[in-house]
This record gives sequence, C-alpha cells and structure tokens, in this order.
Amino acid sequence: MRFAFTDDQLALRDAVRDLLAKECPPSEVAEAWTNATGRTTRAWEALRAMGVLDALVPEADGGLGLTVLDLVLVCEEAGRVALPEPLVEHAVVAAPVVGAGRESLTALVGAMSFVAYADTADAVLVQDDDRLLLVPAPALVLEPEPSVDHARRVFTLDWSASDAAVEVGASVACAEAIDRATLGRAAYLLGLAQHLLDATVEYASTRHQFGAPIGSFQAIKHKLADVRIALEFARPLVYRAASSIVVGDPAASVHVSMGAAQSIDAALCAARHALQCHGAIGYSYEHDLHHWMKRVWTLARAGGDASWHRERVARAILDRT
Amino acid sequence: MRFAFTDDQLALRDAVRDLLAKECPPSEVAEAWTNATGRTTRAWEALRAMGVLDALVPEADGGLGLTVLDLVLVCEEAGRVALPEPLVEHAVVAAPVVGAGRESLTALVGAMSFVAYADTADAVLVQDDDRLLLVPAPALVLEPEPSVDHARRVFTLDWSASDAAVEVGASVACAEAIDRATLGRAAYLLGLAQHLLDATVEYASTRHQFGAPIGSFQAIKHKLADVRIALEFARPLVYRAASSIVVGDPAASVHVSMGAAQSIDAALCAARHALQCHGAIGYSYEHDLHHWMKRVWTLARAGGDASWHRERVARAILDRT
Amino acid sequence: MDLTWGPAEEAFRAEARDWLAANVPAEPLPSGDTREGFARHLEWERRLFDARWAVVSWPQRYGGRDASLWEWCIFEEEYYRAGAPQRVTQNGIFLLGPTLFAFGTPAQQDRFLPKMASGEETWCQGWSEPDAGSDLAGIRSTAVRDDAASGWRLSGQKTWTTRGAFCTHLFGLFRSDPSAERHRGLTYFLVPLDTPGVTVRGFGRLDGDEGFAEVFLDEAFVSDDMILGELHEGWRVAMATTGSERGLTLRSPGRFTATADRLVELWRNLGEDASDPGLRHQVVQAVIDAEAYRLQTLATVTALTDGASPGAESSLTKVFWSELDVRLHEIALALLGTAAELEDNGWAKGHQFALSGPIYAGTNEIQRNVIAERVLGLPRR
Amino acid sequence: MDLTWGPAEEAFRAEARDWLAANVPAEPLPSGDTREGFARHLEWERRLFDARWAVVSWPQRYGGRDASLWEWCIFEEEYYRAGAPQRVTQNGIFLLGPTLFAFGTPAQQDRFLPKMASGEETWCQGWSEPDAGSDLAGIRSTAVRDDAASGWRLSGQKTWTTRGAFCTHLFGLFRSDPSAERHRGLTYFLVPLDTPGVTVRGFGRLDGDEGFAEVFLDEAFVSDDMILGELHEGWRVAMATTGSERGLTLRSPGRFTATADRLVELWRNLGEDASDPGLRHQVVQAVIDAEAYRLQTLATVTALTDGASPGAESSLTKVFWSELDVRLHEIALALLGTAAELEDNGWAKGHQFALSGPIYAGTNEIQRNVIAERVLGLPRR
Repeated sequence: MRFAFTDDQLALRDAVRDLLAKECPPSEVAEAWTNATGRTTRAWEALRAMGVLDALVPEADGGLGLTVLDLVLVCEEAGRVALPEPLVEHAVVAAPVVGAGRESLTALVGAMSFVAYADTADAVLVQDDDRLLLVPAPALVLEPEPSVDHARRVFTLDWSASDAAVEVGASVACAEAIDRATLGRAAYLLGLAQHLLDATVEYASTRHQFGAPIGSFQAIKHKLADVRIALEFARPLVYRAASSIVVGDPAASVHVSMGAAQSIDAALCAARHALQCHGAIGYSYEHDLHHWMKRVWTLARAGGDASWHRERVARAILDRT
Repeated sequence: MRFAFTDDQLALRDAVRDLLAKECPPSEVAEAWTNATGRTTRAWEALRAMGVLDALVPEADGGLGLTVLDLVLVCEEAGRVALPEPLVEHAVVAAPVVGAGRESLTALVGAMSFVAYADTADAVLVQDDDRLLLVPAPALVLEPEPSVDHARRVFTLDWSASDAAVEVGASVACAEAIDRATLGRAAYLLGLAQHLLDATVEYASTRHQFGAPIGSFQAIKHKLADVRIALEFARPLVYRAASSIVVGDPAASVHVSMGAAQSIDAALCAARHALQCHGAIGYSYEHDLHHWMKRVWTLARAGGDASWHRERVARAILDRT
Repeated sequence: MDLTWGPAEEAFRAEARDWLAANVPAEPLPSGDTREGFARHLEWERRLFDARWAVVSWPQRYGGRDASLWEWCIFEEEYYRAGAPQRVTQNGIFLLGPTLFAFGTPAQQDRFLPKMASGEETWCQGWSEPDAGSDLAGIRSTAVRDDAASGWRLSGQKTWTTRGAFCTHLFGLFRSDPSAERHRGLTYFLVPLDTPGVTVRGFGRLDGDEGFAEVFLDEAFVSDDMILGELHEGWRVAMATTGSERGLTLRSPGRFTATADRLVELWRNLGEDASDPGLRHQVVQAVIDAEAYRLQTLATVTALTDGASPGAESSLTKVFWSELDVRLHEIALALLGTAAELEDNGWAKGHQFALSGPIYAGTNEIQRNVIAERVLGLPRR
Repeated sequence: MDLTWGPAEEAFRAEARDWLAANVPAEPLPSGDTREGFARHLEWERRLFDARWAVVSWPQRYGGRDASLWEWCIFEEEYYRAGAPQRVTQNGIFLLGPTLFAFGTPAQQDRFLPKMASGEETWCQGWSEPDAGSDLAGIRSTAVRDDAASGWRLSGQKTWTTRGAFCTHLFGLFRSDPSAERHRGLTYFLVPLDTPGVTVRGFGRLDGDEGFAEVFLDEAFVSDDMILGELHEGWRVAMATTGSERGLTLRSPGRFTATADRLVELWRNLGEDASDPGLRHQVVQAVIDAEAYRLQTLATVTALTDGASPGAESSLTKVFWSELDVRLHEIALALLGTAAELEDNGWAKGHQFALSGPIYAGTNEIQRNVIAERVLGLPRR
C-alpha cells in the first residue's frame, strides 16, 4: 500500500508547471479568447517537444510509454493555467488509440454533445455506439456552437456523408477511452479549482474594506476553507481512479465517476466562492477570473455532469443485487 | 387585497401567548417529559376555558365559530412554548368534525404513521381510505412507540377488533381534515423555530468566548440571519394556506403543502443552527433546548416530511398537462 | 385577510395585459447592456412612456398614473409575464426617482423627473469606487467648493457603473467635507455626463456586454442646484436609495414568478431525461420560493399601506431574491445538461446576470450582518 | 502508487476479521454512556486486551502488537465492519495515549499505559470548563503549589467531560501560573478521580444517556509526578492531543465506510418508496464521501510513513468527517420517513451523536478559522 506519486511523476508535473508558467501565462489565455482558433500559439508546441502529447503511446510506437497515473498531474497543471488546448482530448483520450505523431487530435466520447477544438484538429476520435471511429478532418462537417468559454471552441459533428471514418477500437477500447476522457477532465477541474482558490486567497489578503483585508472576515474565511476542504477530498478520488485504470481494476469506471462527481462539485464550489469573494472586480470582463470560471462551467457538464456520474455510481453500488 | 391578520386575530394570539407564558413555562414542558402522560396539567384546561379547543365548532353547536385563519397564530404560539398537548389534533383537526365538548381528541390522518397523545384521548379521529371514522377510547388497541420527543407520546393504533368506530365524514371532509392537520403542524413548526431563534440570539448575545460575545462573530451571525430569512419566507405561505382553506380555494391543498414544506425546512434549519451555536451547552440534556429541537424533528416528519409535501405540489404544478 | 383583487385592480390588470400583449416586441431586443441594444430599449421605453406605463406609480404630471403600490405590483407581474424587455432606465426610475420625490426641491423634481420617465435623460448610479465597494463609506471622490462659480468641482473615479457608457447623467456621493470621515461629510450630486472634466470608459461585465463603466471626474463643475438634499448629508439621502434598491422597487416578485414559470416549462420538456432525479423537487422548491417572495411582498405592501416604513428588513428580501435567482438559473442549467455551456441556450446569460445579485446593492455578506445586527439585535464586533 | 495490500497486511486483516467474527457480541451491548452499559463495555474491552487487539499500534510490552499505521487502519476497518462495540476507553487510548508516548516519563508510561490498555483504569478528558468551551485558553481551574507536600492543589470546575461519571482518571489543563494569560502558564495534570476534594456529577447528553459529567475540584492534591510534560507547558502538550482528536486516531475511516454500507442497505430496503427522489443520489454521494475520507487517510498515512508530521491539515479532516457523519444520518432519517422519530429505529441515537461532531474537539467554526489562517494563510483579524 502506498498512496503517493513517485518522484518521477512529481518531476514531470513540476516540469510541465514550469513550461506552462512560461508558455501559457494569463495573457495567452486572454489572447485565445479572441484569436481565430481559441488556442495558444506556443504552449501546444512546447508540450509536444516535451513528449507530453504522445506520452501514453508505447515507446516502441514513438511515445513515452507512460500511463494516466503519470498524466493526471499534468492535466491538473493544465487546469491551473486554464490551458486552452485539447490536451485531455489528444494526449489522454485519442493518442493512445490513434498512435503518435499527430498534429492535433480531439475526441467526442461518452456523454459529450459537443467536440472541442475540432476546427483545428487533423482528426476526431468519435464514439459510435460501442465502437471508436477516427474521422479525418476533411470528412468532418462542423457546426460551431457558442460556448460561454470563448477559449474552448466547440462544435457539433456530422461525418455521415463521408466514408472516410475508420474503426480504431471496439467496446473495451471505447469504454476505456470514455474513462480516460472523464479522468482527464476531472484532473483539469482540480487544477482550475486550485487556481481559483489561490487567486481568491491572494485577492482577499490584499483587498481592504472596512479597514481590514477582506480575508480577515469570517464569512470570507469560511467560504475559502470550504473550497480547500472540497479539494482535499476530491483529489484522492481522482488519483485513485487513475491508479484503477492503470491496474485494470474492474471497478475503474466507477472510481472514475466518483472522482469526476467530486471534482466537478469542488470546482463549481470554487468558482462560486471565488466570484463572490472577488465581488464586482471578479465580475468584470477585463479581470481574468472569468476565464477560469467559465472553463469550470463548461467542463462541469461536458461528458456528463456530477449527477450523471453519480448515477453511474448508483447503478453499480445501489442497484446490484 | 389585504395580507394581514385582523385586530381580533392578533388579540386572540396575544391572549393565548399570555396564557401559555403563564400555564406552559419551560418547567411544565420539562415536567411533561417525565410524567405519566407527556402532557401538562394546567395549560389544556386553561385553553379549554378560553374556548380555544372548540374554537372551530360553530357557535350554534357550542364552539366559537372561528376559522383556521384565527387559529393559525394560536398554533404558532403553542409551538413557541413547545406546548405538549394535542392542540392541533383536537382543536384544528377533530373538533370541527366531531363537535364541541370533548375532553381530549386526537387524530390519525394523512401521511401519519403514529397517533400522538392517544392514551389520554377520549376518542381518535382516523382516516380509513377516504372516510373519517371516530373511534372511542374503549375500542382502541394502542401500541406505544418510543418517540425521541418524550413529551409527544405516540402510538400505533388498531381498532379492527371493535365495531365501535363510526363514520363521521366522507372524502371531502377527509381531505379537509388532512389539510387542517398539515396547516396546524406547519404553524406549530413556525413557533418552534421562532423560539429556537430567539433563544439562540439571546444565548449568543451573552455567551463570551475569545473575549467577545459569540454573537459578534460573523459565523454565528450569518447562521442566525439564515434562520431569520427562512422564517420570513415561510410564514406568508402558511398564512396564505390558512386563507385558502377558509375561502375554499381549489388550490388549498397545494397551498397547504407549500407552507408545510417551507416551514419544515425553516424549523430544521433553526434546530440545526440553534444546537451548533449553543455548542455543548445545548447538547446537554439538562438544558431545555432539546425539548424544542426534538419537537421539530418529530413534527418535521409526522404527516409527511418536506419532500412528501413537495411531491404533492409537484403533482399539481409539474405533472398537469 | 383578503387575497383577492378588487374590480378596479382587475381592470387595471386587464388594461396592462392588453396593452403589453399588443405592444411587447415579438422578437427579444438585443441586450440593453450594449450600445445598440440600449438605443433599441430606449425606443421601447418611449413607447411605454407614451402609453403612460413607464412610471405607473408616479403622479400624472410626470407621466405616471398615480398608481397604488398594489397596482404597481400588478403591473410588474404583467410586465414580466408578458416577457417585456429589461428596463434600462431602472436605475433612474427605481433608485433616483424615489430619492428625488423624498429629497428633491420642486424645481429639481420638475427639471429631472419628466425626462427621466420618458427616457430622454438616462441615469446611472455613481456609488462604487475602486476602494469603496462593499464599504461604501470609503468613498474618496471629492467635491471642492468653487465660490466664484456658485458650485462645486468634482474629482475622482467611480466604477462598476451600470450602463454608464450609455447614460446621460450620473447620481452619486462625493466627499464635500475633507475633514469628515466614513459616512459623514458626503454630498449627493446630480452630474450630467457631458460636463467638461468627465470621462466615461465602458467595460465588460461577466457576460462580455459593455454593461459597466468607469467614470473619471477631473474638477468637473456642477452648480449648487445639482445637490440633492442637504450639503454633507448625502449618506442619509443615499441610504434611502439603497433601501429602494434592496427592497421593494428593484426586484419585483413578478420577475421571479415569471422565471419560475419558464423553469417549469423547461422541466416539462427535459425533466424526465435529466441525470439528477432530485431536480423534480428542486424545480418545485424554486416555484415555492418564488411564491413565498410574492406573498411576502403582498404582506409588506399591506404593511406599507397601513403606514409602516421599510427598515432593515429589506436586507432579508435582498438575500432571498438574489439567491433564489441564482438557484432558478442553476436548476435550469442542470436540466439543460451539456447544452448548459452554450451562450444561446436561453439561460446562460441570465445565469451570469443572476450571479451579480449576491454582490451588488451591498453583498449578501453585508446584508447578513445587517440582519444579524439590526433585525435580530446581535452585538456588533 | 500501489493501492493493494501486501501478504503480511492481508494476513493481519484475516486474523483480525476471524477473531472479531468469533468474539463480537451477537446482541448489541447497552449504551456505553450509561453506568450499566459502561461496565458491560469494559468487559468487552478486557477481551480485546486479552487477545491483544485493544491497542494494536502500541508496543508489545504495553499490550499492543507494534502494528504499523497501515495495520491500524486495517484493524479499524474490520472493527467497524464487524459492528463491534463502541470503544469507551477511546479518550484514554486515542487521546492521552499518544501524548504519554510523546511527553511522558518512562515511569509514567509504565505506570499508566498498561492499565489504560486493559481498561482497568479509564480516562476522561478535562479540557472544557463552563467559560472555556471553544475558547480553551479561557481555562480558569488552578493548580497551586504545595511545597510541603511536593505537589499541587487543583481547584475549579471541568464540564462536558465525556463519560466522566464512570471513569477512574482525568487528564486536563490547569492554570499553574496565575500571572500568565490565555494559553500560557497552564500545566497538564493527570488526576485520579478518587482523590479527596474531587466530586463528579454525571449528567445527560442530547440523547439522555449520562455521557457527560461535571468534575469539581477543591484543593485536590496531586504529586509532582502527575504532571505530563513540562510545568507551565501544558498548552503545547495538549495541542498534540487535540491534533490526535481531530485527526487520524479518533475517527478512523472504517467508522464512516461502515455507516455508508448500512445506509446503502437501508436505501435498498426503503429507497423506492422514499418521498424524495433525490435521496438516491444523496446516498451515492455519502458513499463517495466516505470513500474519499478513506482514501485521504491512506494518503495521509503514506505521508506520515514517509516522515511527514501532521499539522493544521487535521482541521480539514475534522470538518469533513463530522459533517459527513451528520449527512449520513440525516439521509437515513429521510429514508425512514415517519419512523425517523422513533428512538429505536437504528439511526436516531446515531443522529444525535453525530450532531456533537461539529461541536466537540473544537467547533467546526474554529476549525474553518484554522484552515483559513494556518492552511491557506489568510490574515487574522
């Protein structure tokens, strides 16, 4: 029994954190809100250069041969900076199925209705009943949809007119892809929530009203304590889910949904309290707080909201005889 | 349009308040916790002398000819002192059906499983499908059940072996009796909640910790503010329900359940925060706070909990076509 | 207790309903928090005014109908039920208007009220400053006496000024006595935004619309007759206004009962497929809460009609409606499922607007302090 | 990361499970918070001790097994899963025990630990006083030096002392330096309750059981060797104990996972008939939370095994498990419907006990302050 990450895993996390601090500062996220793609110009290539994008592909096939247990902390780091890139879709979901060397992949699996960053993808991994298909970009008919998060461009997808889709996985691979997508998103939400907490602690420590920093008022303290508690008891569920996927635990899907439900709730709680503690300043479009909040709001529903995941757990633990 | 009580109604409330302050002080409630009946010795007779017990019976039949709009505030006052008597069951539910002059009536209607104070009743009004039966005391087979509230002795009831039960009302009367029972309980819960709030404000204003009254700390303030808000937006629904019963509004049952759901939630909120703000002192059996809390816990479920009433509203407002 | 409406009130309701049915734009107007949308909304406000529906509770000479509080409630109910446009003039009509009636000179009333009612002059609120948000008494903007010109020179910065970039006038507090502290020594000024020395910069709110503005004042001159109420007594005058903001006039129950009705419709369409079986009761509870707010307002209006004056109880109301509004929209988003993330789903913008409710007009943390201290009597720190 | 147990740990689990299956009383014992029930529980504790399950993590010479923290977790999990009796010795074993190991002299350890483990001597906690509840530093009970007798005279009143009416000994803080204030000048004393000058009066807790006591001390004499740790340093010693109380040792995850399992069973029996369709997901969420607490404990034990020391993070744990415990029981009561009001429904007493969780060991309001200030670094007032 050992419930901790290895030094290598922590080192990878730290390296990605450093990379993202440099390549994806808040100004890059703000830029993505208005540019043509909703994406950054630098971070994606830097992650590729580090090998992160194909990290789950076996070494023999050109990847790093890592597991989701190595990438779960990377996804969390991406959330911390609100990285506007299909990191989960490409590195966690699609590349292990499709193989290394792709420019930019995205995915539409599980309870998703929209596919993010599809207009800049070279192919989309889609779920068709319990099969996985790979649809190359030329075969895609995309309908843009207006996400509240402008750095997460989403689309509905139609590939029925084309015969270019090829099957790349059957039911087991499909179920695993859904679990990886959910896990990656859960980790990303943890990172978003952590940033929202950190930014709000910082703001509440410096903003003065009534002659004192607002963070010295119990109403603010207790809200932020609740966010910290929510994170404390969400992370272990997400990390355990990663482990369960890696060891092939038969309950992996249930563990993934437990982690998803908890991290979604933690992130929504963090967003709610972050806005309230920031007050009108956080309500301003010019302040970057809303980039994190809106990413929380979108990822909290993409691929199933917390109740969708609770229902998946319910079917496993309540309904069995 | 006029949403306020009449001077007469307020005067009756004030008279009952004075009576109960005198006849049902906290020591009487404490006494009822351990005496043979779970009831007081003085308050019931004083209420009878005032005419409250038969208030809903027409004047021609020996009552006061009042309506539930007159009695709703009386029930609230009973809750404030945690009166351990079948006031709702006798005066609000049974007497208008059975007639004036009974010693002590109780009732088992609606979603109730247990009948309170049945061992000291001269008869019980029971619901049998959509009929109302009056079962005289000698025909009752009572099985005592251990309520957490020792001043609310409850029983399961069996009258099947006797043919002494007589029908005293058909479906309309039955539905009306259920609504009156629910309304009376909702008003009683408002009174319990008001006392819990008042007692906690008082305690928090005098109890010092960390060099200040604990009521000066924001965590305490905001909890008690929430109780005050809950009461502010529960009372109007209960009062409106009383009015709807009196004018025969076709939606009266829905209005009653709206008031019940809201007052149950408000009272549970009041009990929860009262205990937490009192701390260990309120957790002591010797302190009388628990007399009010346990009455809340029992009345919050007797005759349907908040969800049971929400479901009744749901069927009316969501499911109609 | 009589919860029925009399014939005169029913007739008033019928007249309002008929007019609204005939006149409310079939297509929703563009957001009133954009420059184009604001102009379109002003056209609508003008139609309201021409039909004497803009300010029903005001005297007839200012374009109103001398309507009772009851009739005002009825009109609001019908207005929201009809899905009529957002009132972009509300900060003038609902906040400054009552203050002008209470504190304005007859000349000020005649000068400002008619054009406010018609929308010819539009008013924004100049309370908040960068360092005075929840703590309004921290205001630093100054008013310096200019004896020669018989007036005052206003300097400083106001911010989070709703629709400030589109309005013609601002009302707000300025520190006229530099030696006084906190809520003393403030004066309530009325400021045309085209006054030399005034610069307005619009900026986006959470939803991206340019609904906020910063207003910079650099020795902007206003004459003595632009003071509302007594010199240095601005706090007292303003508190009357914030009472209106929190209480009855800003968020009429009709707004929430109409939203609850929409939510019920949404549940009927999507409820069976929702992933959360608890949503059924959440929808019901939201309906109950909207109804509770409506009834509580009726009780308040009865009391006001009987001569009571609104007090700290308005803080109860503000907390309740603002948090109800958030719940109504959160439940809707939960019903929408993955479509919740789309800006055009009919609820997302409302959700973002609802989130401002617990912040503006005094944060709900401040309101709960007020309830605890002034309604319940708990000790201050 | 390796979330599997090794063969040695599995063997330990099997041994514990087998012993518990063979020895846990078939019928629940009467409440350990009554005099009769306490005695019956002590018989059970003696059986545990004789089989060396009373203090698994302690050294063998004191009756333990030198078990690792992992094995302790396993034992606790099996203990609750088996439905074994409440540990009425827990305040000694789980709170004073670790403090004795950390601060006691070898003589004190040899004197007190074996009899604590066997239940021959039972310990209650003397922290709270009538005016020192949440604010423990407000302690007024005094220790006055008696040079002649080489000891101290203790006077004052302790209260809300759990099972104080049945225990043989008390540990607590007394003000030994009358000139010092707040948390300075306090000393940690060990006090036999049969000391002349000590009077104990039991009183009821919320559920009516005599689980509380007041302890009155009137110049009760204790010798120097009854001081734990340094003179006047009692606060530091006690804080180590309250760390245990809030953190790992008092509320092991097995308690909540076992309760969650019972809740799932209850749902399977009653869930379909419950009036609240949302209960299904509430049950699931409670299971998820119990699992989260179990996993968080495994992470904490890993860190402790790696040499980390527990800090203010234990406040996170205390808030979480205490509020989870309330939720678990509230959901059960909601499932029970009208039967929720009956004392013998299998959940009512647990509900009342759970309500003490957010109060004792430092109220959750205090814990949230600690989290805000010491974990997040927010400014103190």
